[in-house]
Amino acid sequence: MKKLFAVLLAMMMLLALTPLSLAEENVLRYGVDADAAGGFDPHTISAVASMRMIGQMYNTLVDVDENLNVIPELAVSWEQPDDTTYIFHLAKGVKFHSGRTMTAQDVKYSFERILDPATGALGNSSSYAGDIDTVEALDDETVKITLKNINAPFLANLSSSYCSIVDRDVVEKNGGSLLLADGGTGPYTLGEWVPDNSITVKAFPDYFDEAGKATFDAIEFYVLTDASARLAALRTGAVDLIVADTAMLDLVENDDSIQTISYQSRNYTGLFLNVNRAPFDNPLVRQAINLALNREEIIDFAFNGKALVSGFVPASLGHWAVDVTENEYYTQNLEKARQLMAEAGYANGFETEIIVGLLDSIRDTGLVVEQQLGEIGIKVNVQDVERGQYLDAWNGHNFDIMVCQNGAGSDPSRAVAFFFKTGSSANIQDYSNARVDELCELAVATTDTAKREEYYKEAINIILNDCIVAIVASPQEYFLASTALQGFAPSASNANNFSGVTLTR
Amino acid sequence: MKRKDRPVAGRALPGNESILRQLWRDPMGRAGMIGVGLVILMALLAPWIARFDVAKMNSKAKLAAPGAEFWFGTDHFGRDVFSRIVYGARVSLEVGIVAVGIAAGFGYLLGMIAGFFEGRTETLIMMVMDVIFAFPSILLALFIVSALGTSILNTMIAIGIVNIPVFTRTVRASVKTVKSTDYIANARSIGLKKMKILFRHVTPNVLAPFTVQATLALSGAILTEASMSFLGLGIQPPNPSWGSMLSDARKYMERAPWLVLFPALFIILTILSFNILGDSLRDVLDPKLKL
Amino acid sequence: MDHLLEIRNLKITTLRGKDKVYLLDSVDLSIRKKCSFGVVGESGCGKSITASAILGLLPYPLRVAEGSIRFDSRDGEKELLKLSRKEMRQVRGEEISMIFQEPMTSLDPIFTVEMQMFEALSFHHPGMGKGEMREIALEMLHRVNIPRPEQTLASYAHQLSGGQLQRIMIAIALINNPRLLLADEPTTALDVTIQAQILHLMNDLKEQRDTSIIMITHDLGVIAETCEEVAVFYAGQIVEQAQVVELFTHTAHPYTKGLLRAVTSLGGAQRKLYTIPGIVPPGGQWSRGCRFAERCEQCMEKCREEMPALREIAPGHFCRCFLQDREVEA
Amino acid sequence: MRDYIIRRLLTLIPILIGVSIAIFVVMQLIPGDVVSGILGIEETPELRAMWEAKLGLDKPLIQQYFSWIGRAVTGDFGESFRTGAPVFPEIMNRFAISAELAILACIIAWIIALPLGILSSLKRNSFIDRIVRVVALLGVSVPNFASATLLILFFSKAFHYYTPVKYVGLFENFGTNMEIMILPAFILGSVMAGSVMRMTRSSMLEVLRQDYIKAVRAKGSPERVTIFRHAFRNSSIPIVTLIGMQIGALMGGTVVIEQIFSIPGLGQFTLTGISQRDFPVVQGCVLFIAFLYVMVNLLVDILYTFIDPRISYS
Repeated sequence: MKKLFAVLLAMMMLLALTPLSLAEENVLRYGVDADAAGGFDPHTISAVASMRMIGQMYNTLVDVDENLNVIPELAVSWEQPDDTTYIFHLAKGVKFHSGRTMTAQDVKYSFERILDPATGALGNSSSYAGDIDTVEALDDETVKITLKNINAPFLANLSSSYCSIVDRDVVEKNGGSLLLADGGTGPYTLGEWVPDNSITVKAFPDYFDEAGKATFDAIEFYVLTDASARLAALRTGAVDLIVADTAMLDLVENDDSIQTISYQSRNYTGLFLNVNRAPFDNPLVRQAINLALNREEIIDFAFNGKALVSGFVPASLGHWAVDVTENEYYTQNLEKARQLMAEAGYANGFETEIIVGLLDSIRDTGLVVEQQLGEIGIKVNVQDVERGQYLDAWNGHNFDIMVCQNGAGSDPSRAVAFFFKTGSSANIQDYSNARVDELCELAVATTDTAKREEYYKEAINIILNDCIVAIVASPQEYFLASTALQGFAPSASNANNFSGVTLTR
Repeated sequence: MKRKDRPVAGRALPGNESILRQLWRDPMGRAGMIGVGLVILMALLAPWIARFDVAKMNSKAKLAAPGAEFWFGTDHFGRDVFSRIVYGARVSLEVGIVAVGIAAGFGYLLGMIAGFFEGRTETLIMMVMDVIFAFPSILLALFIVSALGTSILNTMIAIGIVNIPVFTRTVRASVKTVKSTDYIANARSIGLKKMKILFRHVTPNVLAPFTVQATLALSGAILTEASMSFLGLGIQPPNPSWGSMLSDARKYMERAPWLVLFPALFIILTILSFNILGDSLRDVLDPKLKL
Repeated sequence: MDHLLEIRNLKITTLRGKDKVYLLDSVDLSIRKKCSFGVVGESGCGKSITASAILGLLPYPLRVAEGSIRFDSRDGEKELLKLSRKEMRQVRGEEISMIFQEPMTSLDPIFTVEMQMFEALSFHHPGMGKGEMREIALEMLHRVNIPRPEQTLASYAHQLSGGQLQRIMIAIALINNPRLLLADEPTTALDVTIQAQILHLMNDLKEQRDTSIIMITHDLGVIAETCEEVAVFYAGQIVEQAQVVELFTHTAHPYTKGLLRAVTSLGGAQRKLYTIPGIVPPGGQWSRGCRFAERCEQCMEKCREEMPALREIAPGHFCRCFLQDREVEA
Repeated sequence: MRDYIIRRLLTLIPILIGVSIAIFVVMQLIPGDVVSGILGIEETPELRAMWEAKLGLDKPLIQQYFSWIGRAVTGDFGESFRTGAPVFPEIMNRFAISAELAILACIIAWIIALPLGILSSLKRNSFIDRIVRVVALLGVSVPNFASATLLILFFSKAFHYYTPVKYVGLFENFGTNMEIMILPAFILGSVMAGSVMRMTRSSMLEVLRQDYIKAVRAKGSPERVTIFRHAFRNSSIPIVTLIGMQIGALMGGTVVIEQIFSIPGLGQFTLTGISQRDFPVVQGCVLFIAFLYVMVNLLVDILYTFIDPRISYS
């Protein structure tokens, strides 16, 4: 046994010494935490893990920069004759990966595909392209889109990959599905997908935009679900870049060959209370819960300190955000919390269940919350559930308290209306406040940004003071990379933006 | 000169010596007994042994190394690993014992029925057992937990179901052996009910393989629970089980090796003890292996 | 050397837990050349392990604790207990062979008879060709009265009857013309009619080949049929030893008397069944007095206190009993 | 023999039907479905209805089952709900990988376990025996995800080594493929070695006390011949049986290891199928594993006839 092990060790060492031929090529090897789920159809895939590749393969008409400004992508410019009409001028010489030149007809087809119920496209909602009435190709390079009603964030929403422009021929050749096909215009084309192991995208030489052209011959995404395996792979040079877990940041602090890259996400983690169930229908209880939380402590434990105290419109949404630290319920005040509990008739507390799942930070948040709510007499049973059960609780609105991590999107129409407007599909609390609904409608019906900000801020404050959620933090996202990697500047708008990124080996 | 009329099977046969004493005499058996005893004792006395609340977090002592205050160090919540190990013994043993209990109970019943009725009933039962056995145990357990929902009870049920076939097979084999022996025929000719005879004779006969099987299945259950924790379907937090502690510790393995070391050590020791005990028990209970 | 085999002060122990327990206690035996020597006793008395000890085949955890076993081999006298493994292997099968109680389990079930007979030859004659081995094997099968030797060679154990198997075992045992054959209850597992055939066969072969036999049995009938001299074992000791005729005519030890009463005649006609009450006390639970005392109908005070010695009560007749002392004294 | 094989194959049919019904029922009982997985938080009643219609989930359950099994009997296991890719070819791809891993693990387990098991049975209750037994148990008692993570950390820190991240098939590049597989196989093998060793030991002990072993020795057989030709071959039946029984466990035991080492095997495919509620994938995988189990055990039973002349099927 010992001998065998020795032989094995010797073998491994020998292998370690032989340089991998791969490293000679200009390939970015990227260790990711999850495999692409389902495939790469930009219109029907919601999995974050698949978006990493979709982002390289497809383009949208417009993009949004870090400061939430809409910038050109496939459309070089656009005009808005009236509040419901958009005219886009497309870039010239845009080629699909099939080699065919993209025309206005393809844009028209893409939106028709999104709007066709048979596609089951995720963009077929007013958060994205759902409000489109007609799409007309005025000529080969001009597209006119008319909306059914005013939708202020429409332009920004077009930057979502759900609104990608796709190649009609490829769709039709593949029986209407792009899951395993590539009908994009992006800088990289879909290479090989070895499920549960790796996905390769290859440089597309005819990319229309010189600046955004592929800088690598290929990007290879390696599925390394285990965080420590990812780190080991990076350290040994098996990969150049990994999705990092905050727990491993300390370990590479003194490692000269590894750099840490991060950005502030537009996600937030927090507690969603079921406002239609006792005792959470009592505002006093909800206030008490908010006051019982020590958000800094949760950030310390569940995010290793790498998150900002946040509301449901995180600071990364810029001017839309409300400074929550000023909110009276954001500072822990156990005394007041207990007093509110007593006032609500729960001097001796109560027992409740909290559903967690999907992510370590969600689970850990639940565990810390269990401790903190214990301080005001609420006995919390943490239910760590499997993905399917979690989604069931979400879709069935069936929970007492649920810890969620949601994306706030790039506009409050997502951050506020999508989650809190009466009847919205993501309003899992079945929260209903007439004024909030009204404000949301007002804000979407005007394109005046100042007005919209005013409406949304009022709605945000109503929700905050109603205490229907107890949002904790907006996490920072981390990457670890070999120092050879240069120019990688991820942002909340585009976390996997590899344009201009190089490796200097 | 008094003639003593004694039955042929004398009193002082070494085989009739108390099983525990025989186990104790074998050094391996003794080691196993001590190990198992310690773990059980630890589980029973957990509230007195544990030094801190297992769920109590301490932001000032995150990932503290083992020392005077925290004997086995702390985890990323600043929770005392020693106390969690002690309470973890409870959860891990509970999972093991209840799961094996479920498996043994159903296995006994199904084995009895299969062995007793033969024919179609038997074929059906054994086919179901084959199907369960054919299915990779971790996947099957995951399947069951997915269907029933995650909870400690469901974990036990899942691990229990996975282990039923082994017990069913053991019992069925014993029933068949007993059925073929003469004394069943004799007893039947006296007019005793068939089922009653079977229960009376099979039970002592299966006891030996059953006990051995149970000790082995128990360690298997502890391991399965650990693997399920790894795949995210284990014990509900904040209850510590050794498996879930080990699984949670992976991220911190490098920075806080004690988080891996201690749960692993206790799992190893427990499984080692149960297996050694099971092996020795087999040697003691199985007369064939004796001289 | 006068004798073919001389066992002196042989003690065999086993382990019970950590304790050493004696199974055989100071046994002396001398086997003359060309003699069939019977060893008789109930199961557990130590007769079988004596045979195993001679061949160095004591199963774990049994050990020879003390004593000597000297054997007059073809190339001179050998102390069997001091032989190296290799030397012992040359003795086994070549100079001393053994046959066992259960013919059904004595052949390896997964090999043909042929292969197992060839094996016995090739272990001692490595260069022997297949043809020659086959000739010898067929000849041996013929000698042990196997009806269709050719066909039998190709058979597996499970295809043959107990009687046939025991004949084959005898053929294998004698294939190298050993000087001594240890027969451990060779007929116990067989039908009564077959038993007689096998015993006759063994007698015949002994005569033909000048092989000595140690016949181990619990059946005095078998002894009467086949042996010239006999030793009676009880609880790891010899309690009586004599020429067969002497033993049957002047039975001295109460245990031997009991055995005689219990015997069923070889013809198969059973008289009223007699059994000696109780069982042989196992090793480690022997009293310091006479080991038969517990079951003896003539037990005296002294018997429980003191161990009687094995004394020569008539020329060549040894007995371990205080009753004999009294008779001698009287 | 031929009749026996045919009879055994016929028993497959009710087993497979039973399994498929069980899987179907369980998939209905499991909370969450494939649609909620696809849509995530974007789910709306309209989108859900759309996807249910698209995947045929809006039809009555009985009809869903029969339309699936109707295709299955023609060898068509349908397409994955998630990717739309045909399930069967994917199962075969994955199986080849898992089988390679399992076979390597078996070989490693045997290399470790058989000699140790034999040694331990020969030196029964000696110091060596005890050491061997404890070492064998060590392999069994460490959860393999823990030993895998530990080994990865150890190799990366001590030798700056990580197994190749890109999976390469056995026939594409033998060397690299072996390099990918050897560490996972070693971990799996060391776990298996424990039970194989125990079985070898007890089976050898059982055979060693048989009369024929004594008889062989009494013939003057060298130890080598006694042990390998006679004792080991006779003990191999329970060992071979164990291998047959372990095949199911092995196919599933690879799940954890496959995940940690990113090996695209059958275990991971099934696991992903379960977590995505991808019914055709789960159904296909489970049926395949059940089929495999029955076939391997049939093979084992046939193998018996070569080891033991007493066993024959007619």
